[in-house]
Amino acid sequence: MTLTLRLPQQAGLRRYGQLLSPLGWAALLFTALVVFLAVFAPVLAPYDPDYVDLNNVLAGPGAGHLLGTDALGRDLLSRLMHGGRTALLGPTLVMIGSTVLGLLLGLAAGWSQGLLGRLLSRFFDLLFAFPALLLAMLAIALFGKGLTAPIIAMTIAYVPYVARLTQSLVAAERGRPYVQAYQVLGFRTPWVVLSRVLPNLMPTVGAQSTLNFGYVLADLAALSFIGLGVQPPTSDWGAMIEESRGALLGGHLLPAFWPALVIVLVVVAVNILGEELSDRIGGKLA
Amino acid sequence: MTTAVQAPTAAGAPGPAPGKRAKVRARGPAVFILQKLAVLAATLFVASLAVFFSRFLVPGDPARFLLRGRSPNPDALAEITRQYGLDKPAWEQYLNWITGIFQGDWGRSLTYRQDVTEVLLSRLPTTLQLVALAAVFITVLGLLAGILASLNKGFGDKFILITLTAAGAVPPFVAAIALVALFSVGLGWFPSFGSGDAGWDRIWHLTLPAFALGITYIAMVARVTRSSMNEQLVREHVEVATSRGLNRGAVVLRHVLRNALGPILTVSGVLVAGLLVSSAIIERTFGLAGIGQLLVTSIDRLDFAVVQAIVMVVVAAFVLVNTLVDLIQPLIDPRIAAGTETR
Amino acid sequence: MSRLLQIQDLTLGFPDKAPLLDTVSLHVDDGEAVALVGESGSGKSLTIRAAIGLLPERAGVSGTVSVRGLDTLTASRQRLMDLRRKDVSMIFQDPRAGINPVRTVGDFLGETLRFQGLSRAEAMERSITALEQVGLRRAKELTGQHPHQLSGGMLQRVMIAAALLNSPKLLLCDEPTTALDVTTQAGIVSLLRDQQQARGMGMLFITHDLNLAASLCERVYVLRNGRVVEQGATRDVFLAPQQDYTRQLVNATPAIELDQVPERVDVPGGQPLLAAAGLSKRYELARGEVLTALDDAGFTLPEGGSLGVVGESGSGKSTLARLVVALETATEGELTLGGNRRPQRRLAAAERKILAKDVQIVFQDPYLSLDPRIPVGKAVADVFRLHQHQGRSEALDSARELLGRVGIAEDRCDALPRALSGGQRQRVALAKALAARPRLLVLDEATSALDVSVQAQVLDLVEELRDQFGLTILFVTHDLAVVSRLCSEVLVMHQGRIVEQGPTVRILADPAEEYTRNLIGSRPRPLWDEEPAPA
Amino acid sequence: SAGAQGLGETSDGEKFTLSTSSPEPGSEIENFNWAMYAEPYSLDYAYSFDYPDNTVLSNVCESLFRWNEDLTTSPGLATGFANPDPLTWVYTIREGVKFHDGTEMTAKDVAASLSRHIEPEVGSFWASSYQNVESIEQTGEYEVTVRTTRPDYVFNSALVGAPGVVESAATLEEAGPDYGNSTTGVNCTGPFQFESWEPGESITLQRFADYWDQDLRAKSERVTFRMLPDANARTNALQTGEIDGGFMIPSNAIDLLKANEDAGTLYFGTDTSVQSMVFTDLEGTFKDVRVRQALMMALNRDALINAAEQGYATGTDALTTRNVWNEASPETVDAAFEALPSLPYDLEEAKRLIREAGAEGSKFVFATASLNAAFDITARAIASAAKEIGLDPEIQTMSNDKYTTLFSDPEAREGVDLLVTSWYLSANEPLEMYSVLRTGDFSNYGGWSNPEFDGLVNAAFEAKDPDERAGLTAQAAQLAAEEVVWGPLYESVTTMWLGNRITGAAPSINYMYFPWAAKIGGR
Ligand SMILES: Nc1ncnc2c1ncn2[C@@H]1O[C@H](COP(=O)(O)OP(=O)(O)OP(=O)(O)O)[C@@H](O)[C@H]1O
Ligand SMILES: Nc1ncnc2c1ncn2[C@@H]1O[C@H](COP(=O)(O)OP(=O)(O)OP(=O)(O)O)[C@@H](O)[C@H]1O
Ligand SMILES: [Mg+2]
Ligand SMILES: [Mg+2]
Repeated sequence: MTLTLRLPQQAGLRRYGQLLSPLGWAALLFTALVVFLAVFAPVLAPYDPDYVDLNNVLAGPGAGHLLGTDALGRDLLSRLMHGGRTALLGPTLVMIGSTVLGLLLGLAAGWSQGLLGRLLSRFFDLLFAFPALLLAMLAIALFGKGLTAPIIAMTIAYVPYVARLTQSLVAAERGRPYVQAYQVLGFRTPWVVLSRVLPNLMPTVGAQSTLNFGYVLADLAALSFIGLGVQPPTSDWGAMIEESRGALLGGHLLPAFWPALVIVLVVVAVNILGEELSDRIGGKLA
Repeated sequence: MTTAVQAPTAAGAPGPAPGKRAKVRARGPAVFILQKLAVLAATLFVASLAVFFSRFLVPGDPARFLLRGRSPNPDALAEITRQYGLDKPAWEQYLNWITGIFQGDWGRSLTYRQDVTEVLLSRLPTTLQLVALAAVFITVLGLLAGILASLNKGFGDKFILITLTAAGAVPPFVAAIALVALFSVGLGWFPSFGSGDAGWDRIWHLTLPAFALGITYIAMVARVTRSSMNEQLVREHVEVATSRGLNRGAVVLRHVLRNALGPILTVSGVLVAGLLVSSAIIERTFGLAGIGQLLVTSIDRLDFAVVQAIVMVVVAAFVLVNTLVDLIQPLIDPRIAAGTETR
Repeated sequence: MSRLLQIQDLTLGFPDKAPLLDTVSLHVDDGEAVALVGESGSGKSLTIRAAIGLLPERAGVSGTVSVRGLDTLTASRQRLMDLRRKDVSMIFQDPRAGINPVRTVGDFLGETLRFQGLSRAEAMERSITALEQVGLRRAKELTGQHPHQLSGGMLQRVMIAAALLNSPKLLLCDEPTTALDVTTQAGIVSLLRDQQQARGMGMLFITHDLNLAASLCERVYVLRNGRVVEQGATRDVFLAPQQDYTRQLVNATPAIELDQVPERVDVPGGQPLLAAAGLSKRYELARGEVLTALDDAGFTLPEGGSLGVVGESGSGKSTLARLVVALETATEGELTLGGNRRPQRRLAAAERKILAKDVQIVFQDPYLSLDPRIPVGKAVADVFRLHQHQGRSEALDSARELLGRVGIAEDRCDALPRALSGGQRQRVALAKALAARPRLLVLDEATSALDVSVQAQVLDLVEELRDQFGLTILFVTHDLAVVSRLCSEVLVMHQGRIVEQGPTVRILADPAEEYTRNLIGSRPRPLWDEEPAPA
Repeated sequence: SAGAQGLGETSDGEKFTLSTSSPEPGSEIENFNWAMYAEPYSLDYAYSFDYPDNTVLSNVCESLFRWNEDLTTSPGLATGFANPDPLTWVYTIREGVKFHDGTEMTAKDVAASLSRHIEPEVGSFWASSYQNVESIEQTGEYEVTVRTTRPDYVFNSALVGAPGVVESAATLEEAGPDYGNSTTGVNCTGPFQFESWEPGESITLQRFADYWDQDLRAKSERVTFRMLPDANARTNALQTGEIDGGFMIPSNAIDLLKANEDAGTLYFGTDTSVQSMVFTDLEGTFKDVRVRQALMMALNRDALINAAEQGYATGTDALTTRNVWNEASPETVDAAFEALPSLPYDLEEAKRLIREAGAEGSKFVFATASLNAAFDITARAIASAAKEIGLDPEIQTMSNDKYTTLFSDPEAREGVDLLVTSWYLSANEPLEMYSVLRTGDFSNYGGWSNPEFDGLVNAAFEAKDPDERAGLTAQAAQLAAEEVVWGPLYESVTTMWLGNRITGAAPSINYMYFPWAAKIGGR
């Protein structure tokens, strides 16, 4: 479960654009590496992720298989890389979708403080009442297992996180003298909102979206883990853990450990990034 | 002496001499509560519409949807159509459903051949106990970690923060696997499944699941506590308290923690629904028969009546808890009641 | 006479940075009131906080600070606590920030009494007495109220009552009146003076307002960039400053000089540029109340004239200004600008653009009035492109030229607002407004947030621009001295109503209304000024 | 680590030995807990089709005949039967048997119970066992007569299982549609009676004091079945002793549990299940028998057994296990098994066959579900093997429920070419298996049709002599094997864990229909 960033205390938008801390850089590099490996998995992966080698099951890390093999003799590294494609695709889509929708709705709600704003506010409240994972499960119950339904559902579920933040930022920004100055100077409202106010919000909203990415990743992995999300044989980190749980009994920890580690590390990295962003941009929060 | 006594004002700006006010309708706490309750009812109503009509998003014969995956023998199809009144107009179906709910009738489960109410009621206690215990962990550990981090700047803060970041990133299912491996199979301190008998045995059984369920949220509450406390720590009134010779403990307790409670409470309110949903993952791993596991199996078995009911229950829990939080907030911060501060 | 506070060569700073305080030495004796003046950031607060052992974390300190013989820089926690409980009290700048908003006033007062061993009832009794001593009525009721239910002036009295509870020997005041209205300030100042005299306390009073320091203290220290540049008896320092800096400061401090008021412009037979009749603005508050921010205002402003709007906080000054620039729509009444009647609705984009050529505004807060992300040159150029239909590079050239005229050097044109000082930002804001070539310029407390010396510069600039561009000026302020310098006419507001209007000279010299008199009388007067303040 | 499970060590006997029993219990106990991998949908015998339902129900409800540990049959609630003519079966009902509510069982109850299988509104899952039944009548106080439309010697053997369960007619009447659900429960004659059902959590049975068979009086006052869908949770619970025992130990856990001798004992026993591939569309990619053969040959079954079942299974070329043939003479059985063609692992040959059949790159849809780890592994291995020989499998992973419907709903099978199943026989009659491959049979999923085969099977149904029946069955089996209608992979083994507190039950697939829990007592 998740929360919106709270509003920066003061005129926080003054300071942004500073560089990341060393930890932030490490997080960024790691995330970039994971994304790179996932995107180029078809080229880079040493094996076909679905190639079953029954004579070489549960092999430990070694020359042939860098991270070892699973209960079917499939190469874990290759599966991790291919799994990254599904595991990262969902959160990416959700993040983009919810950010775009949330920004638009939030801008509308924050700017028009009349009836539209109030209605939209209520709408966000309503959406908030549906936790993302629950909405995803409802979607699966309706449309069947797989990635599509939960991704759409989660996009909707995360809209209010972005929208509410945007709304409060816009409402605050709208009252700031510099925005009023634009009005008095006769600039057109859509121009002011889109090309002047929006960019000022982007860093803070971006920080929230980055945090959302981590939550969605974990949620989708959980869905796959309980067998409602990505269906085997498609490799996916959550599904890999589920598939490899059996091997845990035999003392083979690695097949489940690697994907778990990757999930944790990616979520940590993304959280660090999100937090640094919000720290540096949105005033001291953490 | 010019301004000995002024009429109390509610404006937030420092030193306001008020403009003229008219038509001051006194609005007591009753109005506040009623207003919140009205919002609660409205939200629940719209949520029920969303939940009910979501089924209509699926194209095709609704009876077939409800039977999806099963052989559509005409008898069953007819039975379903009759039982769910699918031949009636949509609004009438909704009315039947919603009036049924008010009478405690959530429909009939296709897989359990039982009333949904019965199925639900038999599982709800386990989940509620699990969530309650998790909530205790979250409150105690989350607050503790947050307070410690906030009061120990430097290494202590860094250490706790890093631990929290890592803990917060561990998905509940991974935590569950690791906890069982270590504490039940490895060390044998806790049972690995089931909810045990009522009383201490129950708590003992639910400890690991509750912890696995709570770990992400512990981190979250700790972070909010920390940042909320940090925000208060630099406030001038804290400095004032210190300058008046209050000791550290009194300052932290009376002026920092007390003032930091608002955001913590807000976060906690949001967490409840999350806990209910995440329990789906935990219950399965620990073999607990709660509504979370019921939700997953019902999705698996395409038992939509049960899914609908559980979704409604979770949403209602969320809205209810958050209304409660809203109602408590003014007690924590009187400015909210005055309408000068909103959350 | 004993030495209460002795600061000797106090140097404070962070490693690898220029020191924030540099060998500051000062002392306060029993029963004397000492002022510490200086501009924003000069280190006044740091100095006074050091006296009770409140130092920034991780700061490097040297020198000694002793309060009644106890070195607060090295004292143990327990000793410091004892000192704070018994001997020293401090009053902070913003009472609303200084009193915990979620606890009652009684709680705030009583919390230090409780560990003196008093029972709840006794503590309550003492609190009530203390509140009465600082001139608050209905004290008993007050103890049950929360800070947000009290006005700023009342809160500052509560704060003072709290500070006096333990009968301190030394009272430290950090700009206790800055957040208050002039009239309220006058009350607080006299209260402080009375209490200090009556109790024979030593007092160290921080302020950036020289007039205020003069009205309260016998001795003064002038601080600049963390150094004491001048000290001595208040009268000597202010009337015959030895240092350039002090002289500058004294000169920049606005004073009402009736012979300096600008001439009234007469437009023979012409239409006034701005005319308001029966103008009202009401706000519906969230709780169903209706707040009348502006009530039946009527006035005219001729082309080339300058009108000052003065009044207490919340009196509706900004509301009026915002109505004039069409940021708000009047609830009632007529507003005519340049012969055009303002429609009673939100303006369309095209109308707004036309209006922009008639009227522009500069706001109070220099930190918020510029877009943080846009370089200042571009910000001004954007206006040129919109209103003068200039091309990109042409507009940029115009912007450079205009910025040069308001005193922003060419090389600062690519700077972001955050790289500029407050004064510079207000200059940019002025330039932005002027780029639209308006006839009327509204300044809403445009100089209130600036230091006196900077304020003086900006006021000079406004005067200069008025003459250069032939601007008509509507100047909103709470400072009568500023009005007297800039405006030929003045309009006094109180609780949304215009209580008095007319030529500045007449109103300042011979106010007709009680309220105006009160306002003028509230201005601090130096101790050495014989004339008693009108009550 | 993994090298230890190389090819050298194949299944036979070395890895496990079959037991027929566990040590006799030394004492009676209060209760014991038994692990279930899933919750029964219902305890109504008409719907108890799957392992979980029958594991519980076999202790509460008894059938007309008993299925013994060695898979032989002996009298149960019927003391005997007569077959006066090929179409008539007369059952003599045991006297003095009490239902759990104290009422006495009569022929009326038997007739009412059996009749439910032919009532369409009930929709019994066992209707196919009654496909030839014309009427069920009470013909005496303790006599029931069943008439069939044609000779059916398989019908009788089915009565050891759910098709032969007897429930009180009064209870059936009273409970109506709620019969067998978690609140109503059942009222039968077994050594245990229904006590409570916490949905999702547990089912508790209580010893029935008035049980008719003193030899099988329950040695435990109670037994609680605990639902633990999660294989790891189940294994953990067995290891920690929170659960005393269970059947169907996850293959991953076998080595672990076997080694943990302090916690209990793992038994291997006789099973009738064969893991097979089912070609559900014989018109598409698998139209050509060479493609089917090729897929079989592309599979390294020994390696598969090691990976999927940790070696605890035996490769086979037959669709039935030997033990269900036990009514026939050993010679007949030997001959039957020897005649079956075998399709050994040979990738090159498999590829050649595919080329020959011109099926390279040919697509097919392979439906699977995540039933358990072994099943997953088998499915992935088949898909990978198919890919290797040039076929193009598209895997459709379904929910377990949906997967189950594939076996009952032709519409659900639309577009599916291949699936895998673990097919168990619930009677010692191999014909039960081959009968489903007849033209038009409900479970003839691929729609295979071979008149010669149909003739053989139908003749076998009408053959009264078991050996003669076996001979005919063997001929049919050979035909089906040559055509690779189904692709047999391996025989499973029944696994049973008894924690160190309890003993007595026998590791045998007969637990599906035999009151096994009654034998369990303290060690
Ligand atoms: N805790 C701190 N950490 C770092 N710098 C500080 C800290 N407190 C004050 N400063 C810096 O020290 C300088 C002096 O600050 P100080 O608050 O004493 O100024 P001041 O004279 O009170 O100004 P003002 O009139 O605005 O209150 C400023 O430049 C300020 O930024
Ligand atoms: N948007 C608004 N909604 C409700 N009330 C408002 C709004 N704007 C101003 N007010 C109220 O109207 C009154 C007059 O406000 P205004 O800002 O005009 O005062 P002011 O004279 O400019 O005070 P200050 O000197 O503090 O700037 C105040 O009581 C204020 O709280
Ligand atoms: Mg200061
Ligand atoms: Mg104002």
